[in-house]
Amino acid sequence: MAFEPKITAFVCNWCTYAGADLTGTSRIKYQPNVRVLRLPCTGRIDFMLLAKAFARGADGIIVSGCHPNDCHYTSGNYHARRRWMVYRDLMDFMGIDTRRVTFSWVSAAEGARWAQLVDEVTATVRELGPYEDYKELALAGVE
Amino acid sequence: MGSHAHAPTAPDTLKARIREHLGVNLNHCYQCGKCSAGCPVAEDMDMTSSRALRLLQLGDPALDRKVMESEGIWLCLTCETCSTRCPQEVEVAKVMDHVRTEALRAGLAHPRSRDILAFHRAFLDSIRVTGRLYEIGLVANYKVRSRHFLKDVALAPKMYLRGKLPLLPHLIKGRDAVGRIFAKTLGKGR
Amino acid sequence: MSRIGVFTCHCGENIGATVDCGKVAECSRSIPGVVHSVDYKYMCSDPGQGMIKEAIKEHGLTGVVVAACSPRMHEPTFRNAVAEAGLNPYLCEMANLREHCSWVHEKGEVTTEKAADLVRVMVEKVKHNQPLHPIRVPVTKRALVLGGGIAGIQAALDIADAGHKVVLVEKSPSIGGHMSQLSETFPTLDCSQCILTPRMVEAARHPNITLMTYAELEKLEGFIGNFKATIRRKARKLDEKLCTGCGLCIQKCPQKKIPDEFNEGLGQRTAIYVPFPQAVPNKPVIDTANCTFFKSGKCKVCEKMCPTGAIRYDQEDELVTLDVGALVLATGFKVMRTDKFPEYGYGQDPDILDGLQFERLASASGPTLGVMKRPSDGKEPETVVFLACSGSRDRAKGVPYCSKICCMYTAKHAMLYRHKVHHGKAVVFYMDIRSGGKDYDEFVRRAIEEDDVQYVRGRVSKIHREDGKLVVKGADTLQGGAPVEIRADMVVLATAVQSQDGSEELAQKLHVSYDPYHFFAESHPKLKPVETNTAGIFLAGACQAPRDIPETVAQASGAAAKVAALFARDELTREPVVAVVNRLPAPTFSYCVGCFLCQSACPYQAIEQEEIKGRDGSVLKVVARVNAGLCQGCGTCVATCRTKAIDIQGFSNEQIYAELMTL
Amino acid sequence: MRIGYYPGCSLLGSSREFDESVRAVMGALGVELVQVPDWNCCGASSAHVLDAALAAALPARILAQAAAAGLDEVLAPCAACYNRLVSAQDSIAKDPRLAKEVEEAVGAPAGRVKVLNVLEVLDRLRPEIQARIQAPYARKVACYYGCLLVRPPRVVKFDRPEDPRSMDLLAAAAGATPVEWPFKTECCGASFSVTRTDLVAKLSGRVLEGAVKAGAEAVLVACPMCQSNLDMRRPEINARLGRDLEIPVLYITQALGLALGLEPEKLGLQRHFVPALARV
Repeated sequence: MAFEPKITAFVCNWCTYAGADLTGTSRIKYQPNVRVLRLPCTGRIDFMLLAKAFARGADGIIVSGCHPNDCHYTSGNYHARRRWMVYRDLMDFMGIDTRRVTFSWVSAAEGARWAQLVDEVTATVRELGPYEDYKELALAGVE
Repeated sequence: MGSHAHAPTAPDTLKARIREHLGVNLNHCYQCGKCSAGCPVAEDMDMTSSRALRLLQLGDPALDRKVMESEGIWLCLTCETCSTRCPQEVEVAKVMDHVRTEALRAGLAHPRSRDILAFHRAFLDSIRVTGRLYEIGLVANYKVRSRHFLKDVALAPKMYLRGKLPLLPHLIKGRDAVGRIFAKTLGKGR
Repeated sequence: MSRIGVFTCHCGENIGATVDCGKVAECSRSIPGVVHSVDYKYMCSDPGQGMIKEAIKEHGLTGVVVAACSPRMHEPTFRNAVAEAGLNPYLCEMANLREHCSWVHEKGEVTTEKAADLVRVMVEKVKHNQPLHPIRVPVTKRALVLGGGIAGIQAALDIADAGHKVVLVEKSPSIGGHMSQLSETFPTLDCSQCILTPRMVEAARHPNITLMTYAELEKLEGFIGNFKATIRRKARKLDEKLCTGCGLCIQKCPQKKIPDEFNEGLGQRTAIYVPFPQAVPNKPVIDTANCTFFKSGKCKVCEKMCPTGAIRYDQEDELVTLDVGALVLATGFKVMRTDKFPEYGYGQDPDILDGLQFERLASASGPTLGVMKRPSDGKEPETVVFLACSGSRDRAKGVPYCSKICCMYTAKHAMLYRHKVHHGKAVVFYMDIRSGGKDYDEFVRRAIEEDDVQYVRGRVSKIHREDGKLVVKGADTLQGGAPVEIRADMVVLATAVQSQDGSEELAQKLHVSYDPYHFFAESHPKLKPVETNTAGIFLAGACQAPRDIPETVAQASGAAAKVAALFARDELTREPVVAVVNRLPAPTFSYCVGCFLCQSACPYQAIEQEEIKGRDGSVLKVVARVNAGLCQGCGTCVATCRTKAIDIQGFSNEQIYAELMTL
Repeated sequence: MRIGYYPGCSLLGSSREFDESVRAVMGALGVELVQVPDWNCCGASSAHVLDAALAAALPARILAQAAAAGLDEVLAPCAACYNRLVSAQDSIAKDPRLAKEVEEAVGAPAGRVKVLNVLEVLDRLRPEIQARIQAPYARKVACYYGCLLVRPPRVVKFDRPEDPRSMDLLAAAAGATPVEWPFKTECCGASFSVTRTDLVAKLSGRVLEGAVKAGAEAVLVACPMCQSNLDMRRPEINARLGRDLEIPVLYITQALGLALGLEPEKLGLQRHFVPALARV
């Protein structure tokens, strides 16, 4: 059975989740590999959860919310962007393959863009293959 | 937000081939007539660009034939005014170019296009042989093909006196390279 | 041990077509904690909701998962049903099998498997849901209407008539908007001023309406029922109470050559001016950019002339803050200028006008007092060409949409011209006539049949000046695209309706979403046309999309009805999705260590400091506390908190963690 | 400044004066022109009527030759050659199938060479021109761009497709007064000069009449096809209009050359049919 990457997506309710809803109402088809977790805002995402998602066997992660300046809560996405810049370097330092994590903005009007984002990430991760070596990383910490 | 389009255009029509080769979707044309309005030679055309696009977008081989047999498509100056001003960004000039090449290949070119084709073929003959245009060769070849032997006869001496008529052609070194280009493209007669 | 019911919906064919709902229901039955799992064709229908209610009672369910459409669609519906069965509504969650699965993936094993996954995620979340109760918040019963055109006036009047206070804010010196610039209106040809001015006066006099003209919204804080708006009242440079509107200053002002915005640049005005005779309020404003005094310190003629000494050169802008419960956006539209048309001469030729400019020419209060005189030399135009779809339905010009009102006002313009110049020739270049309103098409037919307006189906490719005439190069597609060349004296472009300048910045100030053309986005195109995604902010008129006057007035009344409904309750219930700082018995009292990082992260300043005192009154510890009234539930604080002392109801760490662990 | 130079076939024959004036002006402004080695004809308006691949392959060989000679910029004064070169680059970039076919035919990839028209190059030199003006070309001129210099805008991306400005600015720099007139980019009849001279007479006649009506004393051009239709076909134009237009038609480089004080013969002015220096 060909390798089908598992993608976990942390999305904000007001923009990207609504955008994904629009992808649905527009009947735009995209890869079924993604599982979406709805949060009030990207500001709500605790980036430690990304490591836990890899631990649970995710091969790729998407974090997406409102475009800068469009956040329903004014500044939630700014906090997320700042945390992302720091956390990406930390993940790099820890040896996590940051090519597997995509941080993006998808607005409530960008149904087509959500489909394109999912397809692109799925294709990239499929190329990178299953994320086996995360387990050594995790176990290395344990011994 | 309708569901996915299912019925692809019938393959053996100009509309489908234009879609495939030029990436131009004739469905975009909503017949506003702006291309015909701006076309410098529209008043002389039996088939204006907007009417041609209408017949082509219906995807019917009989109508394709009507367009290819028209005289109008041969009057096109390829001045790109139509493509420049089209509100739907249809590349009308490119479409007309393609229609002409297919009309030629299908042997449907209008009789009144004979002179125009004679000129273009004479032009290309000159390049294929020497690599560059040899104007005297072009005019002579054109006269033989078009039978208009007396055309611009009075002009030749005036041109020569003004040093605008070099007598000898200029043969470039890469003549065979140019010959190969002709063989690999025009020669294929697709 | 939790007793969870899973209810899988076919949604007719929408889910059933690509997801095997029976299989999903069957797989869900085996999830630990699930005691009841069924599927049904229409879960949101009465019988569907009935099934859920019975199941709750029969099986004593402690949690419900409805696997159907997006929670943004029917979460309230199912939570109400669950509440009616006696279970706390916040113990009900939805799995999005439609928009996020059945509609976007092909039929097959993988899609059904994904649907089952989505249900499992929600079941694990529900196990960690807590019973919650809506938060009660007071409602400030005053509305703020932005924009003083017909939309804003109508909304303000309706809200005021419903007995509530309204503040009507208008950017220009007078209310009236574009409608006050129109000559006559289709399809009845009644004079625009005659039907508008009474409404303007009514709005000015209404006891419940406070008028703030020459003012703009500076900032908006808070949320539905509890907004705080900061309005910048630009300095008029005169004291409105003293000014009687006598107009002496305007007559005597030496600066007389300033292009008049109200007349779209066709007329001229003085530096101290009133936009138009019937302006409301009829109080002038000093245009400091063109006033000699403000440019060179001399003049002061208006101060000398003013009988009541109302001129205040040193007057400054004033910031006013208002507590309001709701907002109606009625900021209107603008028309594309003629300089956006390279092929028609980049707007350089004075006799090529846009629709609004022609309105001013035709208007009795216009620069030519309604007499048809062309701007270049004042001569009466013998031949006038009108171009419908100028800039609209034009992908190359970035405006692919239809501006909806131009077919009607172009027919009106042609008709007005023919009525004023009996021997004149009117030609309209069009593509399709869109006249779908009541008596609309009859109106256009009248222009064609009775007033001999010549309609030519085709767009114009170029207009250029030659021998004093405007040569219009068009085509007639009904003659197979034959070129049509008309030598005209004047040309009117029915240019595209576009969003108002600065609408993007305003939308960002209000956190209201907008479309690619910067028109404000409605909450739902079919079912919520007058609401935005931001609760408490409503829409009226052309700021949402090109729209004619009847629809604008109808939408304004719709928005006003929404505001009145909101103000009908003294208290507002709000979703209990708010943050809570945990509390523990002594001696730790809370995991919160008082670093207050959360306080700086909170965009709503909803986090306060609370001193925990011992019996002797000494302060043992200072911890964070959330003001549930202000908190909007974004959760930024939760991710900021290092000791996990603060969490958010409905999206708690436990719930998110549980969801993640099922993937 | 050193720049590649692609004269094109007509600049060696019927439009020699354009080549002479370009060389003279560029020489006077200190620009070294390096001819593209062993260049071939670009196919002009005949190639693309008969075959799209040929129409792209001929320019592709020119670009390959230029790249091989290490030229990263090439001046193509003739508007038709300029248009063919830029369009070929554009269609090769956009259509991978055509690109492969062309590369196979030419035997080398089309070079990443930037193609410039004469107005672009002169525009860069405007300060030097203004500094070296000796005899301002003090006439009212109608700048005629023709259709190939500015169209199609999404491919050529030069100046404005309607009412362009660059030649007007150059004419002003040379001391002339450019007039506002409506036919700057209206087609002159292009390649129909031989086969449908009647059409050329009509279209070029309309252009010249527009220039005269706008009060111009000379028409400035930057395209050999336009120049020959407006100048060489003047008898046919006058016959159709029923009156004799004497207005001269000069290349922008000739007007600039005069303003820089270069002699008329060096600019090939004597080669015109309508006397170039006549005062109208």
